[in-house]
Amino acid sequence: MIFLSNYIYYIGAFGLILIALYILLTRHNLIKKIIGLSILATGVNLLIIAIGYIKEGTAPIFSNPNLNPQNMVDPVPEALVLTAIVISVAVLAMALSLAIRLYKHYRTLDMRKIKEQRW
Amino acid sequence: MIFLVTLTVFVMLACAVAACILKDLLSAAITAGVVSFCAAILFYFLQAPDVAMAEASIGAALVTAILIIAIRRTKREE
Amino acid sequence: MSNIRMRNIIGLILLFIIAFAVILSIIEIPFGIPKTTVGNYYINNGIDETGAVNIVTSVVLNYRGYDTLGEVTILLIAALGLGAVLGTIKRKAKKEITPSSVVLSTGCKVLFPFILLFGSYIFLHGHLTPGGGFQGGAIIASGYLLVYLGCAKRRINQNRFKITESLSALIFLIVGLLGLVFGGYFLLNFLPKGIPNTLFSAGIIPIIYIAIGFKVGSELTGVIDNLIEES
Amino acid sequence: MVNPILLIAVPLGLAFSIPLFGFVSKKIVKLIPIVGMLFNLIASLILIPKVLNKPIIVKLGGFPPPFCINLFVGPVGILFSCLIALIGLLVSIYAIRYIGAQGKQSNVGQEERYHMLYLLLLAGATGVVLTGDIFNLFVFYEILCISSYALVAYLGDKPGVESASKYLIQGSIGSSFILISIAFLYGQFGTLNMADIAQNINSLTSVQVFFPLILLVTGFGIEATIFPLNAWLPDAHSSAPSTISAILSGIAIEIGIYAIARVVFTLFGAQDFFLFLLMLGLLTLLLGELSAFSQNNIKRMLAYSSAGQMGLILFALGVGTTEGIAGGLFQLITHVLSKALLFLATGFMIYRTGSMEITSLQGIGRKMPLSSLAFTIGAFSLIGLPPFIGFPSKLMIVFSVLLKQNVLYTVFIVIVLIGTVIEGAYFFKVIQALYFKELPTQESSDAQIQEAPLAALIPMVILMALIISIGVYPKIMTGILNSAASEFLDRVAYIKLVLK
Repeated sequence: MIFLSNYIYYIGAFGLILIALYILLTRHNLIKKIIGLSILATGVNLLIIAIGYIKEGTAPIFSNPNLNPQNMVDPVPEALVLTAIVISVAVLAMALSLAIRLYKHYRTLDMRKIKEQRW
Repeated sequence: MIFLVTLTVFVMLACAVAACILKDLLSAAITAGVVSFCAAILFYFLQAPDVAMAEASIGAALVTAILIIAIRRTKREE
Repeated sequence: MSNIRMRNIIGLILLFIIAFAVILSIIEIPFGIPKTTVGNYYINNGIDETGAVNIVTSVVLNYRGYDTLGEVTILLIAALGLGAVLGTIKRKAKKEITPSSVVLSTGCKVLFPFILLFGSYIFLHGHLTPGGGFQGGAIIASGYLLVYLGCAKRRINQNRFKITESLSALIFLIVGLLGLVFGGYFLLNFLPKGIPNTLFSAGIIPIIYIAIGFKVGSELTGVIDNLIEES
Repeated sequence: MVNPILLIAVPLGLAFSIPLFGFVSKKIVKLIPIVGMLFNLIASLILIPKVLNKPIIVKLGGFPPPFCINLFVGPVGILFSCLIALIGLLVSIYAIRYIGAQGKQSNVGQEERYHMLYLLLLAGATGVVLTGDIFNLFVFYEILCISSYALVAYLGDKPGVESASKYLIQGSIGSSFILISIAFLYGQFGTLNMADIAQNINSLTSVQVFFPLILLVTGFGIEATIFPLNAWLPDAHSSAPSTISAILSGIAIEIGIYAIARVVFTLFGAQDFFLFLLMLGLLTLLLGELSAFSQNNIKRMLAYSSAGQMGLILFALGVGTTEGIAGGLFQLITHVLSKALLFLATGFMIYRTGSMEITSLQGIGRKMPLSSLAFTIGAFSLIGLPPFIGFPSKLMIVFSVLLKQNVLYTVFIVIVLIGTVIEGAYFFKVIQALYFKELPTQESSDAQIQEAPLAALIPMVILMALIISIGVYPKIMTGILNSAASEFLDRVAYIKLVLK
């Protein structure tokens, strides 16, 4: 139980990162790869937030003045993750537009079959 | 509390595995959306409400939507 | 077939190496105990220095506002790149669109202003409550998505959105440059901070968040519009 | 006195306002990148003497350094920002005619988008080299990467979209690695300021340092085209429009090298890592040059040659002495100027003949004398022949290695020279085709092949002049190169300057 309460978030984040990397390495469909990228970004974000967490902490918002500043979770990882989420959605939108264009040209999204360019 | 967190994490990992295995891209996109949504819940548990909102509105809703639009304009099977 | 099997196995081996590496380095970062970081400084001095009650907002827009400028730029690049890649596809002649039922289209039209209102609330109160320009903008964009799905005929005016995009980005930049003019630092919070926990407080933060809200909303709507077009 | 933040703010602001200018007049849009880069070039040149005297620390938001993002405008930063502005300016002058010529697209907004993305790419590159914060470096690096994905696919044709999607997948995995590494660093030190991290990095064991370092080098290595990570390079560089190839080859991959150097030298101060860097460089050099040798497509040949040159620069950085790093940076300047010139020269050749095969360029030396001369000078300079800029830079690398007085290093330098010989072989193959082969006579399109327009020739002439003048008088660079090298090596001074 103590193990779980200490490591469950890390396990979740690493699980996502590893599954996403597995998708990216072994699947050939471009849309599948893009889904992998989305999961990868989620995993990394979860990892960053988990690093900044404090047990029994509160969100870093002084909604009432009685909150104890010593007990607040770290705001910096949250700021970083906000940035990272927006970056990942930008990359995904870009990748999906490329996928649509690629399908228009080749009528397939299998990256093994799309290899006009070699050597 | 720890039980809830563990449950969410395992649902999230199961959905990620499903997104890896499923041949139907539409289902894979939906499961990826569930992964994002579970992550949003975890962010809430981790006392990061700002990030939870961003992940739910951007990661779970918009990304899934544009994935589905893109799948509709290409091919549904892998 | 064996080729694919080989690839999977190589992938797994690579994954194990990465996992091993990552676990070795993370094991030293304990979970859930307070660490002495710059975060403590922000929590202790955030309200005095920026006037925002939501410390995350003060970090995003004031201490690390320069990152946010880059982030806004990235979203602009994605919208532009999407337009550049898809823009050269020839538009097909209008396809027959099955009109949606009255209940659906009316429901969408009724809900749409409320979604916009909710989005604006989120980015106006970014310095007081969780949320901010990005979340609010995304909610606004999802409102437009609803209209796209519900009432098939509605289309946005591309030019108006383009102007909104560039104007709001310029406002962000100009507010930053005004700080340079008045105080010698880019993105300096030069306006009066006001009383914390009221709507009109935190100096430049609400202004920037409004600009970001408009920008993110219009950009994500533009992305959806470009993707959904002619399909 | 110019505030260095303007080097980033002005291009960004101009890029944001391009759609507004577009409503006024379509003609102005082309000139805006020129205005932005001209400003950047002049401002950087003004800043040089001041920066050489003492690096400028810019605090953003007006908070003391570890708590805010700070810009560190040192000799390295100002050197890179000058190069970026120079190449950006010349290529945007070239693009006035070239992008119009490429345009068969129906959409009016397309050209506007090109100029915006182009300007944002350059702003991102400038942001990367000036920042002193690791996460900010990541954000601007992403600006650079995402705009290059978009620009590679800009024409929307088959090869462009294909290579852009491969580039995007690989680049995004690299970015995630960088982000994971930043998460570790933040977890360990609770700060993102590079000087602050550098100050505390010695408190970690080597195992803990190793993995963040490897993840960072892998992530940036994808952009810097280190050997096992450069599969995207030839496709992306050859299928983009020539102006974009020039920018990608001349700026984007150099930014990858800069990031690796910054991480290895300043952030980690990893002395033991230098030899590894050197080996990677040698491997990249040999494989790049060998692959370039076997190409028939001229743009792919130039792309592989870029990989080889990056290997050489990495090799020189891996030597780890002041002379070595200065030589590496000098070689980097050589590569930026020469490779930009080569891509610009081939741009209109390919456009006029309609083919990228080397055989179809036969005899063009008579039809397009100035472009061919530009190609020849660029090639000679990359090979390292006097009196061009490549000669002193390669000489500097060789001397720095010989100063080590180590048998192992002497073997390395022999390998580098073998690489140079291969380089010479394939460039001479092209030059021979340009001048000493007859044009295939049955072609009816003879009349169409004519010299590139004036707007395209001006940048080439300026680049040729720079290549020759620095080659004749290399002393002009010694001051800035030496202080740049000592900025990389002297971590204590860096930390002191930022944290006071």
